[in-house]
Amino acid sequence: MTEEIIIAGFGGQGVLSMGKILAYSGVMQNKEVSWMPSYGPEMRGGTANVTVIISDERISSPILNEFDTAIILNQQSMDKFEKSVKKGGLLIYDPNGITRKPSRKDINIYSISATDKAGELGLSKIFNMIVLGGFLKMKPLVNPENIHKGLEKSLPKRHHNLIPENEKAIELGKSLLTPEQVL
Amino acid sequence: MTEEIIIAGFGGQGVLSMGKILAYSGVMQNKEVSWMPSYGPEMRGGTANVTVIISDERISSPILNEFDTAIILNQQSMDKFEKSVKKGGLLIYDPNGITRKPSRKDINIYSISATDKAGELGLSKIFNMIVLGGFLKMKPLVNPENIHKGLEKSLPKRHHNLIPENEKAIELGKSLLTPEQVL
Amino acid sequence: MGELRLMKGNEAVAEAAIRAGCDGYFGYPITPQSEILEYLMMAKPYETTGMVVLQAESEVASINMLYGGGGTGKMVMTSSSSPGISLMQEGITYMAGAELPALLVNVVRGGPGLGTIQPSQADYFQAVKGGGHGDYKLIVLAPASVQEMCDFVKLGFDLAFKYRNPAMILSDGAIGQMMEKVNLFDPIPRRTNEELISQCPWAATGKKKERDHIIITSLDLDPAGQEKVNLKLQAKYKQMEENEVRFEEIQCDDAEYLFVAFGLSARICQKSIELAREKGIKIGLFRPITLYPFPTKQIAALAKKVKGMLVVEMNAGQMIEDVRLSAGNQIKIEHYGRFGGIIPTPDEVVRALEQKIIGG
Amino acid sequence: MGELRLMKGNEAVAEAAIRAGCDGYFGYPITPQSEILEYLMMAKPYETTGMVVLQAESEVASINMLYGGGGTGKMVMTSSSSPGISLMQEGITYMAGAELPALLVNVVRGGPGLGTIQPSQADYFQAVKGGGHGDYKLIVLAPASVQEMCDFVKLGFDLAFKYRNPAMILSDGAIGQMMEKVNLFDPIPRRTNEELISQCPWAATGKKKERDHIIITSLDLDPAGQEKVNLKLQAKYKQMEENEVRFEEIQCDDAEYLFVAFGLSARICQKSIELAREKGIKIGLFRPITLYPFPTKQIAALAKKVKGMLVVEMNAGQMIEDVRLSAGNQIKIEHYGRFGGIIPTPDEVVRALEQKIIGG
Amino acid sequence: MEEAFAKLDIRKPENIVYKRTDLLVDRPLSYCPGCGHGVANRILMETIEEMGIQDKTIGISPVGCSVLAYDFMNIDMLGAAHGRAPALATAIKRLWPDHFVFTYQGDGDLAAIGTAETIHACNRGENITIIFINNAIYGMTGGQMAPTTLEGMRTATCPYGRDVKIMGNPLKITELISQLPGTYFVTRQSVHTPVNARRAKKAIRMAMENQKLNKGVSFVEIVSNCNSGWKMTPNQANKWMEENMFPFYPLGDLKVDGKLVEKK
Amino acid sequence: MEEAFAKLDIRKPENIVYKRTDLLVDRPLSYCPGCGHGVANRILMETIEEMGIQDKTIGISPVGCSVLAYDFMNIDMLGAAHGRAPALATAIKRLWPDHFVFTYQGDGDLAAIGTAETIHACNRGENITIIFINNAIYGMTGGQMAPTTLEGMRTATCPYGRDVKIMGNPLKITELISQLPGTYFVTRQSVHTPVNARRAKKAIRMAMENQKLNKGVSFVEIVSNCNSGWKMTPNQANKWMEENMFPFYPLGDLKVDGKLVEKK
Amino acid sequence: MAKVKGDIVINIERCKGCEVCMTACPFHVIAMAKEVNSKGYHYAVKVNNDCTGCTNCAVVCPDGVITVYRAKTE
Amino acid sequence: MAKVKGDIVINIERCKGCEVCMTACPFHVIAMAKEVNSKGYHYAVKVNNDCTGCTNCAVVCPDGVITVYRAKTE
Ligand SMILES: Cc1ncc(C[n+]2csc(CCOP(=O)(O)OP(=O)(O)O)c2C)c(N)n1
Ligand SMILES: Cc1ncc(C[n+]2csc(CCOP(=O)(O)OP(=O)(O)O)c2C)c(N)n1
Ligand code: SF4
Ligand code: SF4
Ligand code: SF4
Ligand code: SF4
Ligand code: SF4
Ligand code: SF4
Ligand SMILES: [Mg+2]
Ligand SMILES: [Mg+2]
Repeated sequence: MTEEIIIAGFGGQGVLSMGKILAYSGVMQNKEVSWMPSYGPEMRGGTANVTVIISDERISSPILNEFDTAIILNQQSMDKFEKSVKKGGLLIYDPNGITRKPSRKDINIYSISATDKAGELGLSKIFNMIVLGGFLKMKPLVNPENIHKGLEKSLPKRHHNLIPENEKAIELGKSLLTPEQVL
Repeated sequence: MTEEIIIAGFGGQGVLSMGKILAYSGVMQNKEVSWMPSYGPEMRGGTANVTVIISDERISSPILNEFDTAIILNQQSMDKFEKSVKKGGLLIYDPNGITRKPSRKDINIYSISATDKAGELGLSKIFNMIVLGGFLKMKPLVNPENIHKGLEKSLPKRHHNLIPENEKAIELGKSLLTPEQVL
Repeated sequence: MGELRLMKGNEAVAEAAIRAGCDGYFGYPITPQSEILEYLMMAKPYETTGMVVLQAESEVASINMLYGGGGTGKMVMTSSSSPGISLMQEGITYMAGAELPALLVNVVRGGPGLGTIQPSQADYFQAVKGGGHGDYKLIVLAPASVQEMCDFVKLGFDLAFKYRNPAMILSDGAIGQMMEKVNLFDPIPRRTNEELISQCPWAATGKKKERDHIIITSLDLDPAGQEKVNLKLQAKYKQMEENEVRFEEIQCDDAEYLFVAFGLSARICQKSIELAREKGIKIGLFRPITLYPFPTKQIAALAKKVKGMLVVEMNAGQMIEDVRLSAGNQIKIEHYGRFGGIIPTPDEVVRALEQKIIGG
Repeated sequence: MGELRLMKGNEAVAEAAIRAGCDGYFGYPITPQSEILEYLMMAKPYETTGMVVLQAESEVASINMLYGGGGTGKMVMTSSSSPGISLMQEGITYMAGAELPALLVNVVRGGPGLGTIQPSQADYFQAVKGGGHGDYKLIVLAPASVQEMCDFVKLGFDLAFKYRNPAMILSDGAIGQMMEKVNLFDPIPRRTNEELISQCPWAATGKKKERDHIIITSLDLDPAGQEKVNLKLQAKYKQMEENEVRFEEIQCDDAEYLFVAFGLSARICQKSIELAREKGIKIGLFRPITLYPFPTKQIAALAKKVKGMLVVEMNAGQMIEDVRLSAGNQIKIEHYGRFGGIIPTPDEVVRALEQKIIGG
Repeated sequence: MEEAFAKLDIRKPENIVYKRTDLLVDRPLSYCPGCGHGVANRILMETIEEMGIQDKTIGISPVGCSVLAYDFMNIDMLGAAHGRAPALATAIKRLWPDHFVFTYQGDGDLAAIGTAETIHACNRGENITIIFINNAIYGMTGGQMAPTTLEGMRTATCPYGRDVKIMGNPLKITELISQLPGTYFVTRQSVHTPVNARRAKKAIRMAMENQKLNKGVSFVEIVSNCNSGWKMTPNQANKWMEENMFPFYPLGDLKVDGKLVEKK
Repeated sequence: MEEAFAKLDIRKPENIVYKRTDLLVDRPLSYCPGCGHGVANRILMETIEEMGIQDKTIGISPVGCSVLAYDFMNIDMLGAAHGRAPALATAIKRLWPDHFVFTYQGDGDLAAIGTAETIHACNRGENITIIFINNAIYGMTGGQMAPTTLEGMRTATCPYGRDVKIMGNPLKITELISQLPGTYFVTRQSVHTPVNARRAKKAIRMAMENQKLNKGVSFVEIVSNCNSGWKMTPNQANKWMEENMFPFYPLGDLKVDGKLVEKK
Repeated sequence: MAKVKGDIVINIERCKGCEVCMTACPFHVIAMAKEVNSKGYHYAVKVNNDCTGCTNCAVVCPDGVITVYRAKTE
Repeated sequence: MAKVKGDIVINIERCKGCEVCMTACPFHVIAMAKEVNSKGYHYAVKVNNDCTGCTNCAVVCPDGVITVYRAKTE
């Protein structure tokens, strides 16, 4: 099993940490993982993206030109990464701020209204966990126990009290996921 | 015609400037010349030597391992350069300070007591011109007129009044040269 | 045994330094490697192992601090990225000339000049041919994973002390910034001063009665002496060439073609192999791990077996010279490069293979 | 026309700079090239041509003064010797990246490190492969006589401005210190600011109404932009390789063997040819004058005609890599080197030829 | 909401009393929201515009957050290597003596890696203007300790606060260079309030006027916030700056007309 | 001639009151006749001998005429790159905190190319001793202008005399670094007369003692002759030094026990 | 009596919502919008007509996005 | 009355003839030899017996070639 994922959005959306929690959970589940962020000035107020690979085998390239899954959180990222999803792959997006919906016919497309929901519930800090939940619903690569451990490892100790909330957000995300095109 | 010369002695003996006057005279006589000094810390109170080449043709290497003529002004230089004279070549030395006379049998050897004579006449500043005279007697590569021009070019203007004295020293040197071994 | 963590390459370097028993880190911030100093400052090893960590006033100061520390036998390191490493060239050749051990980490970014902060491999020449003046060599290790970022710190120190020669980890911004699983080796205690003195009798540690005073220098005003120094260095380099070549061969057994690539490029080529083999192209990867000493013999041997090699580098063609010098000109050897911070994708590498080697 | 003088190589560089219409010299003393700055300070060209002469606080400052001057279109130069040039590497790659013209003179001494002050050719790699980071090239001229020390100042400036690229004269302590006859070219007046502005529209000279403001930089934070910069540089280098290769062939017509040597080594080899030909060995000399761009094609052609080549260098084997890359591995190509300030003598070169190429 | 108050009829060209100078290129600045660099860039350009010397000015931007200043300032500019701006300025001014030359540098650039170039350009009395943005941190590279970082202040490379025993004291480079005979005008300003910004602009004007008169180095320090690096909002940062930076780096002139200003 | 006066019977080991220290290696020094470097080398070694710290001292020689000091000083030493001795010393002292570390540097080394390293080591208050030989010239390379060359003084690179308008003012680096909180003891001495040499030695002793007490930088400037570079005999040079150097570089302590000495 | 009246225009697309102008305005003319611009910043807005055209806000705006008008009115 | 008497020994092979000691001696004990040593220097010599062993000469000798003796004599 190898799952190659791109997560892309605005700098402030917690893209990198979502990838990190996913990657750490993978480690806990005894998988090989790689987490490759975009870095540098493009991050200052701009977009951010991270490639996460989770695999049973040694990972070859941490840098990829196509992905099993793309998690897309703003329009720029949609423009950039929709085309990079493998045929038959998965695209999950948050419709908030999306002006042009995905148009590919050869991939599975799901939307998740995480921004709206998070705003509603005053949970914007863990908006990214809702999205992660949506992804995990489709690709249950790691089990809840290891996600818990992953959260423990990736959050600083002083934030460990927030783990239950994070887990709840993940569960919420699972329920929010809406199929738009299923092949 | 190509004449390859090494002049070697103590730092203070005017070795480099003797070479320079010779070289400049060569230029005046429309010859190709090269003047290659030893430089650097070995000069600080130590020995100095210069390779002068005067030729009718383009000069190949400015650095040589054997010479047509060696002009030797102290014992260290004798030890170093006696062996570098070409078979049948010329060695001129000032016996002052020489503890071991040249012993080669296959070269022409002349001595010139320039130090003593210069001391006698209070001319130690132009001791090196006496030696040059000795050399020019054996190898009249440049004519007096061009030596005059060479002196003009190589001495700073404020010392041009000393040129006649220098020329006299050269003439003196010619008369001081003493054959020790002529093949 | 060991400890498993998910870490950035830069963090792995810092943690490995502490665990390797490093005595001192001296460095100056520069993207994309500032996390190394930041991690160390956060970890405060001076309160645990006693390791000194100092932010220097510049890269020139950093490398000369290394010269000082290395000259006293201490296990010292610095890290920087391309422009900072260029500033260190005088210090580096001094250290090589004085035969001092130290570890340098270059997390390469796109050049030339200020360039860009994205990853690059364009400092190969500088690292292996000598960016400084004179005839000298660095031991150059090219990690391709975060695990190797960790492991090569220890290996780099080992080789640096074995040969009394500066060693360099030639990494890049991507490997520095990416996170992977790392199995951290168990901490090795820092040597005591007594251990150091007995292990490094050449080091300036204060003159003891029973021995002559020690002089650390790269100067010999007498050229004959300086030539001897050089001959000694050349003999040492020959030793390294015989004993320290490291490389990795992936799917070379049945290969008709080869990728030759180091570091991040080698990782990308692994994916390209998957893609190419799906197309039925029998291709393998030869990855030099030590860029100096270069795996010359191994490449020469492979050149007799394969039809062509594509050298993939994130530069305009640097390692390819060493590949060609090793392989001779009997088979086709071409270069595929992206530069200035652009990373080639696995599929474009396959296309380049088809165009330049198989088709061409 | 011209003026005949007996001069040191260093003095010839200084005098040629004034005559070439150089606008500014910025440098720091170091043996064996301090005469360049000293000559200029004695000549006071600031009172005649208006040329600026400044002793900088360091080589790092010097090269960055060149960056400033070059960036405004002025004809600027510096000189130093090996350790000083190592310190300039960051500045050099910045200038190459920003495409600035300037002339650098390296009067090479023995390395590595502080080394010795005697002549050497061990900075070949640094000069031609890039001592600084990133993919860039300097135009590198290797004079073999005092006359060329003079002439290459003008040539260096011409090429530097033609290609907007730093040019380097790679000389050595012997050529810097020795005196030969020089035919000095007639002085060329310094360009007026108006001439400069019209000839160098790319230079930062103060924003005029009719044009955009000008930016001199080697930075592009966007890697795609930085890759474009690199592609442009590579295209320029290709141009240089096609148009600017310079070399000298001596007695190559009937040669069965060749010396390949540059600078001082080439002069020594000329004498060695005399000695070898006396022994009946048919040998010639190929002398690369531009070390970059390297005369690759010419050597490849000669490799088809001769039985072997001895590359003679005052280093441990540097240019030989470019010779081998040019000639391939069909004929015997060996290296003879002395280092650390030692100059090979003509007769030992002949012996090396007999042992390594003819006998070997 | 805006609309409710937007309809005043005085919005006519003849009533404009403040407008972005044309010497700032019409594009967004790359600085973080509320960063003092933006104001400093602007008042410098305003000064050059007011003096009418755009065509005779050559600027030098450093490596630091203002690395892209050359993109914003509508004059001919060079981007220097980290710390070396004064060396560039030295050469340029000597080669173009009737041009105006300024450097614009951060505290890491000017007081760490560039110390030698700063001191020697000042000591030679190069006839240039140095604008020195002291935000007590390396903004560009993510907030590491600078030579001017205050004692106890936290940065990425002194996460537990600057410990002067290990890291040395904050360096008062401006006081130092004011001791050199080559400096003619040395002042410390800020740009975080209207009053201060106006004063800073006057100082820059004086610094540029001095060049006309061949007076040597004019050095304008601007104590500024790096709200990103300090991890505060811009207004918090400005307040923190007043409370913590100004006591250590007091505002005011240090040297005027070549004479040190007596400390009260 | 010697013999006539040589036969006094007090030439016995027990009557020796002055003898070359064993901490100078038994070989000729490479300095020119009459050069102050020789005295400075010797009194430094005498101090280390008297303190009994040979086995705990690590010295750093620069690039300059004293580049070979490591050949003469019978202690463990490192030859630094030009200007970088303070960087070496910083690392060595931090890695060997109970050792004594000194640098020995010329004016070109310390005040030109090494300015940044000097200022920052002093500012960090590294617990080291810096011996600074100010001979107002680059002796080693053949007598070029140094940062400390006096106005009007001739050198190989200012053959018509230092013109401060072009070349800047002589740099009083010692005054500068005395301003830094990291320096604890800063003094200016000379070694050209017995009195001065003895005083200079005391200063060096104090500088080394300060290390024991962890006081930060002790900085001993020695104004010295470079008779070769100045093109004078040694005695002429010493006289010229008194007449020309001392007025500009006045002897005496600048900072004692961390406090600036008031100027009279 | 002639009264001085001021007005400002904010280039809201260029505003980065730093709030520095808000602090600087002596007459509380400026507040921050609830809405964000296309860069995601809560931009500055004019919230009353008390502006005197003193230019304080413009002088401290790091992004130079405020234009100030002033006129005498009756 | 006890009188202090001094004496010096100069390592003439190491002397570089700089004359600094000569200037420093309050009792004119030192002069320069006409002869040169093997390095070519006119070395320092003792020319009278007035030495008090004050060590001045030794203290300023750059080459550290002077040894000084001192003893009380009657
Ligand atoms: C030789 C070199 N070293 C380090 C860097 C990395 N670097 C870029 S900016 C900077 C410091 C910026 O701080 P400062 O000068 O204070 O400017 P600010 O960003 O705070 O305005 C550093 C260390 C570099 N580009 N080049
Ligand atoms: C990087 C570098 N630049 C220049 C030199 C040449 N150099 C050697 S010593 C020296 C200056 C010596 O002057 P100073 O420090 O005053 O010492 P002094 O000889 O006067 O005692 C210089 C410029 C060098 N060795 N390395
Ligand atoms: S990082 Fe700091 S200095 Fe840089 S732009 Fe942001 S606030 Fe300004
Ligand atoms: S050159 Fe000057 S400083 Fe150097 S040893 Fe000679 S007198 Fe002393
Ligand atoms: S011009 Fe003055 S009164 Fe008007 S909004 Fe700005 S600060 Fe307020
Ligand atoms: S100061 Fe400028 S950028 Fe900041 S909120 Fe006000 S208008 Fe916007
Ligand atoms: S010890 Fe004193 S009295 Fe004796 S020779 Fe020396 S200086 Fe003169
Ligand atoms: S001071 Fe020393 S070296 Fe100089 S003359 Fe006297 S004994 Fe000789
Ligand atoms: Mg800053
Ligand atoms: Mg000096």
